[in-house]
Amino acid sequence: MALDRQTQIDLYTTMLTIRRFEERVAAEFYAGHIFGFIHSYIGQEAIAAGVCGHLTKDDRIVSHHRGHGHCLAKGADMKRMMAEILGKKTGYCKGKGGSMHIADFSIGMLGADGIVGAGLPIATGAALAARLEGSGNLAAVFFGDGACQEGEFHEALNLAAIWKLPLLFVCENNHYGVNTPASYSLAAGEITRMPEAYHIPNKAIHGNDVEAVYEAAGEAVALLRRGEGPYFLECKTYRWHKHYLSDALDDLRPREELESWTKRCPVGSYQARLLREQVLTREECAGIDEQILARVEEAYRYGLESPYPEPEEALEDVYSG
Amino acid sequence: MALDRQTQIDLYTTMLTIRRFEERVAAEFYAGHIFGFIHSYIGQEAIAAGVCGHLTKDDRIVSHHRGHGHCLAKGADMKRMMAEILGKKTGYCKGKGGSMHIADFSIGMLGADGIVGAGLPIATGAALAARLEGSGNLAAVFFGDGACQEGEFHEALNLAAIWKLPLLFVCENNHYGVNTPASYSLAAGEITRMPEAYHIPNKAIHGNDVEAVYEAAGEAVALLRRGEGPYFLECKTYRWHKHYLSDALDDLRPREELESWTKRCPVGSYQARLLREQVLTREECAGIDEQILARVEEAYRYGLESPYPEPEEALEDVYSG
Amino acid sequence: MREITYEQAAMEAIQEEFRRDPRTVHLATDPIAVLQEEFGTERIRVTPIAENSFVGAAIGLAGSGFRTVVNLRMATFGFVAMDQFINHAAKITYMFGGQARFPILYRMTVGAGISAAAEHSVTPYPMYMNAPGLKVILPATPYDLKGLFKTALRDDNPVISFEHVALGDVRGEVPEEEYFIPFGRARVRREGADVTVVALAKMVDEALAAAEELAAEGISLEVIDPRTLVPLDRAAIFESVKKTGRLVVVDEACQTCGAAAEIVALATSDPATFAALKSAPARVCGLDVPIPFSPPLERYAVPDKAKIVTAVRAVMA
Amino acid sequence: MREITYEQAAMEAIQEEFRRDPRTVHLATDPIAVLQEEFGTERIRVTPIAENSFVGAAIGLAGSGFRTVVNLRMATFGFVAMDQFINHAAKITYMFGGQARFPILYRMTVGAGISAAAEHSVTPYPMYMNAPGLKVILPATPYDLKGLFKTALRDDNPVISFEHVALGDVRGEVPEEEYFIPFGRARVRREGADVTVVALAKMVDEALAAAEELAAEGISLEVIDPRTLVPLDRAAIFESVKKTGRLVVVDEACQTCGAAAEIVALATSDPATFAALKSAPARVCGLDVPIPFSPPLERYAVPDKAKIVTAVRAVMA
Ligand SMILES: Cc1ncc(C[n+]2csc(CCOP(=O)(O)OP(=O)(O)O)c2C)c(N)n1
Ligand SMILES: Cc1ncc(C[n+]2csc(CCOP(=O)(O)OP(=O)(O)O)c2C)c(N)n1
Ligand SMILES: [Mg+2]
Ligand SMILES: [Mg+2]
Repeated sequence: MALDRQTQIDLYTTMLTIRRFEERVAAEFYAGHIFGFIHSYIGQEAIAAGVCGHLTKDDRIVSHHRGHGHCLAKGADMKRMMAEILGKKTGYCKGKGGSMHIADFSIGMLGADGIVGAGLPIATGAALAARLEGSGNLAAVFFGDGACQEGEFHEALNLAAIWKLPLLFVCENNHYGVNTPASYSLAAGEITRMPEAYHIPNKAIHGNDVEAVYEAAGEAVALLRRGEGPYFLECKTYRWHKHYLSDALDDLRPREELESWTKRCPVGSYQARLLREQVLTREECAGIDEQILARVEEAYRYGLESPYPEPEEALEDVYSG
Repeated sequence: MALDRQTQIDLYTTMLTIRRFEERVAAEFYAGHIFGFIHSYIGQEAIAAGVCGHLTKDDRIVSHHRGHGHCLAKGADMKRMMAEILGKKTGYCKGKGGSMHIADFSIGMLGADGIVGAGLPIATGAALAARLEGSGNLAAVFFGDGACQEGEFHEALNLAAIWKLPLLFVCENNHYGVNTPASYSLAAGEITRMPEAYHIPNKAIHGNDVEAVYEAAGEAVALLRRGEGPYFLECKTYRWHKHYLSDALDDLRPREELESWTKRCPVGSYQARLLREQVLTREECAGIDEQILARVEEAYRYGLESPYPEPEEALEDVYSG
Repeated sequence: MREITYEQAAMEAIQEEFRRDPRTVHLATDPIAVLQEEFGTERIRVTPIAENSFVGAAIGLAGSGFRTVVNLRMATFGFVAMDQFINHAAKITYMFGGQARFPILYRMTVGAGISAAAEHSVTPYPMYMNAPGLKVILPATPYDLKGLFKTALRDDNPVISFEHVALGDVRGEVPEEEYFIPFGRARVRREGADVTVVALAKMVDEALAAAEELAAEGISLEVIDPRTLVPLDRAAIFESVKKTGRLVVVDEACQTCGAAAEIVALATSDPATFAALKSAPARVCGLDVPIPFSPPLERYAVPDKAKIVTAVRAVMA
Repeated sequence: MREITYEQAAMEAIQEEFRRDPRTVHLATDPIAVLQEEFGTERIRVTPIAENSFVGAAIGLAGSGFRTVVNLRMATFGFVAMDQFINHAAKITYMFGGQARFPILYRMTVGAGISAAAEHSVTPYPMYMNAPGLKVILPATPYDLKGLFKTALRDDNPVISFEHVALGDVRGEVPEEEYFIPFGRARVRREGADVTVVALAKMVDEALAAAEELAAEGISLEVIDPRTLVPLDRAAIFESVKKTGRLVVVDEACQTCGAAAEIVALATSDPATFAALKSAPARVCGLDVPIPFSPPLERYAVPDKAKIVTAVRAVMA
């Protein structure tokens, strides 16, 4: 399937947006301006970009602790994200959530979540809602290889399968949960053996190739919109940073492994391809980058200049209404 | 594999013991002498008998809410079981546990458990203990098709597989969780697709054929004793009573389905075979039955005549030591 | 007035609200015929035995604009889904800064008395009370149940209804006309002058029986049923204690860190209420033991009229 | 005396007891190098991210004669394993009539202050205190941690150690010689005459700081750290309150149905202690909100020296 030029540019732009955003967050973190637990999405950008490229605002997604990429790809406002990460009143969650809990329900981003595996049951509910709405909407849930070890993962697969829910499972297999390799923790070996057990159609792809992700997700989304039940996409990838940004945490993964994956950079390799195939010129690339960097700068400034919430606001929003 | 006569008689005797015990419990329940939640094992006797036939006192088992059969097959004292079911001080748990929580740690019966799926993680610990003891012991865990819907089931499969634990998974697939058919609740259809996903060797057998169970369990146990990791045995069966004994609860299962299974009675069909193959005569059968009935009668009397615990004993045993 | 059972009152409230709002879903591991017939199997769904999945699904439905009733049956099964309850249902409104509403009604039975032993006889609302973000209701009569359910089914938060297992078949007067009972409004079940008895769930009846017995001795109990634990009607309790000068709290849940501890701590740390106390307040609670199976043990483990009477006499001494 | 960190104290206790008893196993989702090197990967095992499985495995190990230390890291992950904690670990000794022993030490971190937001900043020991059958310890110093761990590692019951996340790197004096701190024995951290302040975990330091500040005003605080919550040293608290006549309980956990509620309810319902009270007791607790991310909000949500000072002034007024 050959993609049209605009789609290619969009995919590239989304990935680069995530990259630049995450680079800035990491830089500010290590400069001591950002705090808390930041799980960088760098290295995995093709997945959010390729999957969300097919979703409308009426489709809903559920994300995990490494959620910035999904937010951006789903169309969240970078300014409000940055403000949230900085704990400001203007953030998506009024500073109550921080990096691990960014959400924008108005665009169908039902939130990042810090409990491994816990987003999966929630996503079955979003998919059931889509089914009951009956307008061909769907839900997608992003989760790691680590989440596949939790019981909730299995319960969600089973529920989605027996109810034939329009739920796209997107496993971001970056091969580790913190420092523990999935090859140790997951008896199945191939993660797709799990959906297979439940008769859920599935595919494992190279998750750093954004067009491969886009194509596979496109086929899956078409099935889902026709009401044919869930689909499971395993995207093999790698995270570049430590589990979370930290001066203290050790990274026990083999250096060479990391290097072999950084060579397969989702953003860099796609840029090379778009240049090679003359979809974009060097100048156009630079222009896109400049625009993105300006947006990131603007977002960071916005966050920085926004006020902190008043302490007493801690008492608000425990309940609705 | 032809079984020797003594083994055949033992298997038959164990099954009939369970049957007569459960019949008496049901009779006393409906006569108003036994109360609480009694999950009858009638119809499933071949599974406990066939599996436990291979276990020694140093092997450990974990059972579920429908646990009387496992207790008896593992060699528990019928008198103390009956006393427990009657809530008496002489019962296995001093009246604190009742039917759903009979245990005899001295013979490696680590307890029945009323939370669907929860015995599975506990059994992984018993299997790890066996492995660390290093003497070829093993653990076996009994659970229903309903338990396969719980996340804990999956976590236990995964853990047993990655740690190569000597754990025999015995799924008693009686096709229903209360009134909900497993065909509705389990997307996998064939339960063995689950262990298969984890590369756990497995087999599905007719669970009402005690020799089939005994043979399959024997092969599994041999593997386990050699330290080759877990094994999964699915035994297809059917329960004859309602989910639990009750005047109120409805049984929504199709009548004809129940009848087709009562025709395949594990005890009756094996008796017929032993008679046909002249392993036992009618008189010998009657003699075995008489002995069992006398033991059941003695056990029930023992239970009945035993004292209730003193109310203040409620305060004991919250902690050890 | 007509009488219906506690469980029928629940069904009526659910039916009325499901008729009103088509974006409502019911989840349980068993089919509920009366609901399935009226609303169909798309909305009245049978779940697998996988509590985390359907407790969590309700959250996803809520975040997508649907209201869900989840019937977990026994509260013991709620522990299997505690991740979704505590890490998610309780926190999701707050941690997302209030940008979405999460209208869910979770139902669970609590309590001892049916020879169900330790696992199946739990009374864990104190644990849920310790998780801000959840509302906790505790209807003691069919009337209260229907009125509280009607309110719960219009509330935009996760509400957990704890229903005593011994109450399901109890009949009581329930008007045909629609009515709502607001959360946080206690009900004085009996007025009295000497001792305030705050009683929860099934203990309301035991307290009323104790009041009857003690009236003969000239001791006058004021029996208060808070009806909802989160929010809790502190004012009603404080007012009553200021009048009587004595407090006994009766609850079947385990004593340590229970609802009774909270009520005693609230009353004693309110300076005016504290000042009015003529004697040390007392708790009559479930013993700090798992519930035993055998009837003599089980009866001993939970409060009853006799224990309330003893406690009242002590605070009067 | 030498100083080591809180976490080092934990490691020392575990190492000593693992040397003594080969039937000991350690489970955690991450490899703990210092233990793996000494005891090997058979006993020091890395688990999948599947809390119910390994919290439950410890129960099966216990029932088979092994002692297990399970490190869950943050207490929020404990909710994922609540079935095994509450339905099983807490009840198993009792419901089987005491026929087996279940020696397990579960470790979890609690508390706010590290900008980890609602899910990862929980302080849920009150919930576990409501489940009889579990012992609950709460070491506030490296010294207490080591001594309590040594006791826990010889105790035959499931013990849950809640360790404040901000204490892990704190250093303190720990003797080289072996010592044990019995459960249920509070430590008076500062003697005083006017107000008894019962403080838990990290709040002990805040209370000591408040005591210092108030001493200048002539208000003398007695600061008590119960160190273990189940069992709880009621006698020490009652004695102190009888001496001072005033009580403030400081705890970071959410207030409703918290440990502070239990302590206030115990003290006020003990007639002699109640009689000694000169003013209404006060609780200084975590607000009943999920912990927010943003530092000004987070700081506001938990108690600190200033809030303790205010509360003390109020009970003195
Ligand atoms: C239930 C639970 N257990 C443990 C943790 C701690 N934890 C946070 S992220 C993580 C690793 C998750 O791995 P994976 O799902 O593969 O996601 P990745 O970080 O690799 O993107 C762990 C163990 C948690 N957040 N939740
Ligand atoms: C976690 C949990 N959820 C629900 C229940 C209620 N319940 C008890 S037994 C049962 C059905 C179990 O089915 P299965 O595992 O197939 O065993 P069977 O009763 O068929 O032998 C259910 C739903 C429970 N005990 N535990
Ligand atoms: Mg991973
Ligand atoms: Mg079944």
